[in-house]
Amino acid sequence: MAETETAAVSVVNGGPALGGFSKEKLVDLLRHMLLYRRFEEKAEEAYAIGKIGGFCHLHIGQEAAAAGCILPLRPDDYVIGSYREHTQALAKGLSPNAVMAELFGKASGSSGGVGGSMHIFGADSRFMGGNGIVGAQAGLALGIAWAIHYRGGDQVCVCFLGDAAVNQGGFHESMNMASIWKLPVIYVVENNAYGMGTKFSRMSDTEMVQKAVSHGVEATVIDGEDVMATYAHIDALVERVRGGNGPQFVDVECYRFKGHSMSDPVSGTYRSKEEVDERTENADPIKLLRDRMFTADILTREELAAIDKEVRSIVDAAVAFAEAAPEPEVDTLYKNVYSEINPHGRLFFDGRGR
Amino acid sequence: MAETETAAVSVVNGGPALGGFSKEKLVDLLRHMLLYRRFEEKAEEAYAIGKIGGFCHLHIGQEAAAAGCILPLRPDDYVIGSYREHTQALAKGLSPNAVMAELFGKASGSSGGVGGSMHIFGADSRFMGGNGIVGAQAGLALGIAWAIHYRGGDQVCVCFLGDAAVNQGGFHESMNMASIWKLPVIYVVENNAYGMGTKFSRMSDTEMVQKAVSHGVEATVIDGEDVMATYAHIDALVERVRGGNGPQFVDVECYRFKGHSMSDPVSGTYRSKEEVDERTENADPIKLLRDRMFTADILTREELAAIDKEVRSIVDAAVAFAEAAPEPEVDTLYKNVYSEINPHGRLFFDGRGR
Amino acid sequence: MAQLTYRDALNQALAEEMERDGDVFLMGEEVAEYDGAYKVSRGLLERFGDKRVKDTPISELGFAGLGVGAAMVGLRPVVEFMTFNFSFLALDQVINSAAKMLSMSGGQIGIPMVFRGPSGAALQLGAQHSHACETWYLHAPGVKVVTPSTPADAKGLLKAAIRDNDPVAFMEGELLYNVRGEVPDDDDFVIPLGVADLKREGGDVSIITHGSMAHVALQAAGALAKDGIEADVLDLRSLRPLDVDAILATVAKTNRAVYLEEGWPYLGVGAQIVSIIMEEAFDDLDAPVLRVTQADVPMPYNKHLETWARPGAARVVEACKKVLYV
Amino acid sequence: MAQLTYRDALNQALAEEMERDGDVFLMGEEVAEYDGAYKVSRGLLERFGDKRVKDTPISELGFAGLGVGAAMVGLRPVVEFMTFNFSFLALDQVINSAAKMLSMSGGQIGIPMVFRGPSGAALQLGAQHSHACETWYLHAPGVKVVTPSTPADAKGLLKAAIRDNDPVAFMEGELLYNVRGEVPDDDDFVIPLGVADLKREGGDVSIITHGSMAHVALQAAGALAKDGIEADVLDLRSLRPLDVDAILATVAKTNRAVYLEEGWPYLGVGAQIVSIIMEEAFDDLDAPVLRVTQADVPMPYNKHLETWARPGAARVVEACKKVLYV
Ligand SMILES: Cc1ncc(C[n+]2csc(CCOP(=O)(O)OP(=O)(O)O)c2C)c(N)n1
Ligand SMILES: Cc1ncc(C[n+]2csc(CCOP(=O)(O)OP(=O)(O)O)c2C)c(N)n1
Ligand SMILES: [Mg+2]
Ligand SMILES: [Mg+2]
Repeated sequence: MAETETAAVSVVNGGPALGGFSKEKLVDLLRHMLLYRRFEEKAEEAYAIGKIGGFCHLHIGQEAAAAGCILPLRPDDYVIGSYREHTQALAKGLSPNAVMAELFGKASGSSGGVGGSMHIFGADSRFMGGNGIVGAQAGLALGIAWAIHYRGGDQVCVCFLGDAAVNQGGFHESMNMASIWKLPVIYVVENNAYGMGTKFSRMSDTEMVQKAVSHGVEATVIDGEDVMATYAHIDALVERVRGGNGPQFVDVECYRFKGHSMSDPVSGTYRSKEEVDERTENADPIKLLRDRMFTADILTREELAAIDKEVRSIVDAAVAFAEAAPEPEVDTLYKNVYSEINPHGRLFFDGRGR
Repeated sequence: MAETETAAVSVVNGGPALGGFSKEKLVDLLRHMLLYRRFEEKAEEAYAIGKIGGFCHLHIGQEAAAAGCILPLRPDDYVIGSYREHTQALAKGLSPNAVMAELFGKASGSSGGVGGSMHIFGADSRFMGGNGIVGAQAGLALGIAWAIHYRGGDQVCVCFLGDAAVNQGGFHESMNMASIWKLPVIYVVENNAYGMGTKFSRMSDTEMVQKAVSHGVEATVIDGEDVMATYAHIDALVERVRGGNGPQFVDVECYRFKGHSMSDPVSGTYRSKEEVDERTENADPIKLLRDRMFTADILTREELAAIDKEVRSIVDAAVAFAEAAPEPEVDTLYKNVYSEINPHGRLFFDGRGR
Repeated sequence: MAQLTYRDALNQALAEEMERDGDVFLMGEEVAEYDGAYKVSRGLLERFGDKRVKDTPISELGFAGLGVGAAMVGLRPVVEFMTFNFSFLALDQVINSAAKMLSMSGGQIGIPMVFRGPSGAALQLGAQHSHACETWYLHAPGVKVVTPSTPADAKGLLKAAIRDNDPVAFMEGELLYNVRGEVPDDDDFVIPLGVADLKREGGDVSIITHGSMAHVALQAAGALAKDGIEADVLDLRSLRPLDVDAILATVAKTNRAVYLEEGWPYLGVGAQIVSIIMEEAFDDLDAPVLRVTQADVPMPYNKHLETWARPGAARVVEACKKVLYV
Repeated sequence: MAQLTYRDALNQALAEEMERDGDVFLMGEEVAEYDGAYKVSRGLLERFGDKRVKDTPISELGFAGLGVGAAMVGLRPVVEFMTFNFSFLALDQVINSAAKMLSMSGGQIGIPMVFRGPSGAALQLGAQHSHACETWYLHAPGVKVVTPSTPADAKGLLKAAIRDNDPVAFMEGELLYNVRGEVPDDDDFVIPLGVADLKREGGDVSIITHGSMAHVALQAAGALAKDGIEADVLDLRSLRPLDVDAILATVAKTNRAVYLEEGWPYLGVGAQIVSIIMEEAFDDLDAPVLRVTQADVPMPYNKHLETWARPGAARVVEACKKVLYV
């Protein structure tokens, strides 16, 4: 099995800048990542002034994972994620308006304001949600992939997880079943090195790819700050998986620039200011792509400014939309607990007149 | 990691007959396995005439796993198992009387007749029970090993599991924690090839040792029909584990000669009569040891007959004891739900006068 | 009308619904090649193939999650727990995913699936294999819970559960599989969820129950009749949706009620029924509503203790006489 | 008496019991280096070292099992669930192992351990992070359940729970950690489990409650007083063991009761309390006992909907007036 393993695990490096990417494509990747960045910055502001409540987990610093792992997909492919899923939802096609309105808890939000930051859903875009239970999406993704297989489709399901989710037993059950039934699921672990305040290496003696391979799932590691490398790698994997070759696991190495959630300090507790500053300086996927494009002379400062202006206006519009959107009505609460109110019998027992 | 892996996985073969084993030791192993065999045969009879009820999972054919993995232990080491645990309990020092009486549901049973076949416990012998939930003992064994580590002891905890338990997520969580904290647990998988009617290979694309190694747990495979090989192998592992070198995983390959439980046919459904007959003929650990001892001229037919006579009388006595033993009293039920009845407040709500 | 066992009635319901709708599939441990641990799925593998009847590893959390995920994209999974005792391992996917999905997605994603298998004690299976699991599935809104007591109910309710667009926990009686009874042949024989069944009519006292205890209630009613006491036996059949009207009707008629269930008393189903009667029929009561349940202890292995711990007909008779002050 | 927050009271209880007994250890996610997600274990790692204050991976089933196993051989684990919402993943080890061990081992092996953490809704955490989990821990015999509402209760009850020789689910109020109150300094300040606390005395109506809702009950009682209605506020504090005498006493005094709880109605704690009152105090009642609970829906994220869904003081006042027929 040592063979299987070495065969399966391979590190994919960045590859030559611009290799295979047209300018349009690169601009598109840059625009996407900038949109995600500005979106999350706005969310942070809105949270600070109480427009957004509850837990709010920002994706700042990890934009390349969302762009690189989702933009290669077809509209009919599926994506499911954790509670750190705002940008993945945008990448899969939800409108910034709908996502921002959801964060604001408004009726026009993607989940009608009832889901919140951790529960962004977009059935039409096949974004199957934010999940608040670490690892739960691995079970759900397995089912989505099973359904694809059951119907003989050629779609794939990309399942985003955090590095700490690798230690959940349910994740292993999911990988084992995906492997024995050759299901079209790609487990994307956004390995930002920490689960809350805990470094992955404190909670595992081995590399996570080994754990995937041990179930028969092919596993690779990719530099998740390099959007081009990530995109190219996932693009290739998706084709393999579409071909019915079974599941894939990808350790996407990245870094969380902000705290775990709004209540967690950026640095000073479990990671030093130096560490965070160093990463923010050297591992910013947006800067990395921008600079590559500058050096290759396929992006001017003016173009960049224009793109940034464009995405900022999109995000400003989203905030304005969210502000203006109506609050949800109380009876939506009861409308969506059960999809049908059976003609007989009582379903609700709170004596609140239902 | 390919290195770690090949380093960790190694197949241990039978080794030269009698190699390192004194005649006394061999006779002792033989006597033990014969006792287990006769004990289970009696249990089977008693079940057939309704003296034993519920689920009853026999260990016939797997005696070498119990003898080989438990007899090398010290009295202060711990063993925990599944619901197929009668013989492991005997091996760890419970009296045949107490175990048989438990199967009969009598007050003199190891659990006072309240536990039954799946819940044999012997705290004094440090046999920590039978567990009816597949894989649950992996979590409990982790805690026992944690306690040993916490107290700085040099005991080990041997955790018996079935092959199908390897697919339980909780088992992976247990192995990961045992690995990162270097806990003194030895996971013994009695790999009898089937979980009920399901062959392990149908539910895993990889060898189970790979799954253990992927968490950093050293893993080995052993011929579990060869009691000498098994004993020698476990004996060596126990010393390693006592030394604080962390957990071990052993795939003990064996075969279940009887049905999964009394209600499951021996053959004809998920395994052929030919297969069962072949294994029963060629993989019987008792026959294997006996024949080796015959060929090596350290056992005569007379000696064997004497040993068999002796263990049969022990088992007959156990049945007589169980028959004669009293039924438990109703109030033991309430005595053992909580270890202390708090001086204040009500604990039981059945209105049955408590 | 055919005479069928409860097992075969379930088997027919599965086969008919799978025939009717290609999105319905059955998944669980030993459901395919082994025909099911209790043989409920006998013959389905041959008939529908190994995509629609699927054996799983022993990974309850994982395959429960698989079912929920498949339902999210429109399949209609029937996930079998070999017994509900093992479903504690899967409860997170039931409570946090299945029960919440429609609500937290703002109505976008429903979960049309069934979790089914035996629940409750069989014979001498001991502490870990004898749970009546209703309470764990009832407390959180979002799941429906059904507990058939007869072959006809088993068939009609399972068909309704499979056609239902919400998650349904369908709890079968481990001791009922061999029970025989009349079952309509009609392929469209569906019993709507939320309709209780008055299994015996009598005006003196109401024995309200669900699941396998309906049989015990009928025994008790028979015994009471010998003493000239006529009991209503109301089998709720479905606990959510719950036929509150039927409960209030029998209480209004008899003014005296006993709730009988297989499980434990502390937050057993009866507690909820009592509190509904308290709130909505207080003035109808001539006596407090009493409850008959399992003894409040883990189920013992010993046969006599187990029998003692179960809620038997004698205890029901006693409770009925108590509320009748006789 | 010192003024302490609920958080610091818990921290003191942990520190004192760990000081007192070397077998007590704390384990869970982020409890050590991070001082606990809610900072309840602040400073304990430095003080007791990394064997006695242990961070775990996100493996709830695994480390809950670890706790039970360690307790089987005599340690006294305090296992923290970051919140009880995540404990559904671990429930099998609670129900099938911890709750059953003493019984199925025939009294040989007890489980002296505490499962603790916040339970119930905080603010806008949405459907999956807002469960009041009492019911799932109460139905099966073998576990004790404690729900402190004040800093003093938090300290006294946690010390009692740690010293108790049975498994105790200790459910803290996620919104109570910053609440301040008087706490006796005494190292041996222990509040025995099973003793309710009459937090306000008044003879007209009884508001019975537990956990964080005790504060809402007191608000409601204050509002009622303005209308000349004096309410008893009985905080049960411990749900198993349950102070039934205190419940019966307040009902005997006021003849009217309302049960207030944070969680859902279907088989919420109130259902059991109502059925106990029905059985044991029926003749004391001048009105049906009413219940005030969370709306019977998954907790919504939207602030206004969440507020609406919670059981607020206004609803309690309304229920009290209803049972008083005013
Ligand atoms: C089952 C479960 N346990 C604990 C938590 C609390 N929690 C939320 S996020 C988190 C850390 C997860 O880290 P990781 O998986 O690396 O994802 P990241 O936050 O880094 O994206 C924890 C412990 C939870 N939500 N679910
Ligand atoms: C969690 C759980 N799921 C299902 C079962 C039902 N069950 C009992 S034994 C068994 C098969 C286990 O096979 P294996 O682990 O190989 O052990 P063996 O019986 O072969 O010794 C199953 C599915 C159970 N007891 N617990
Ligand atoms: Mg992380
Ligand atoms: Mg096996």
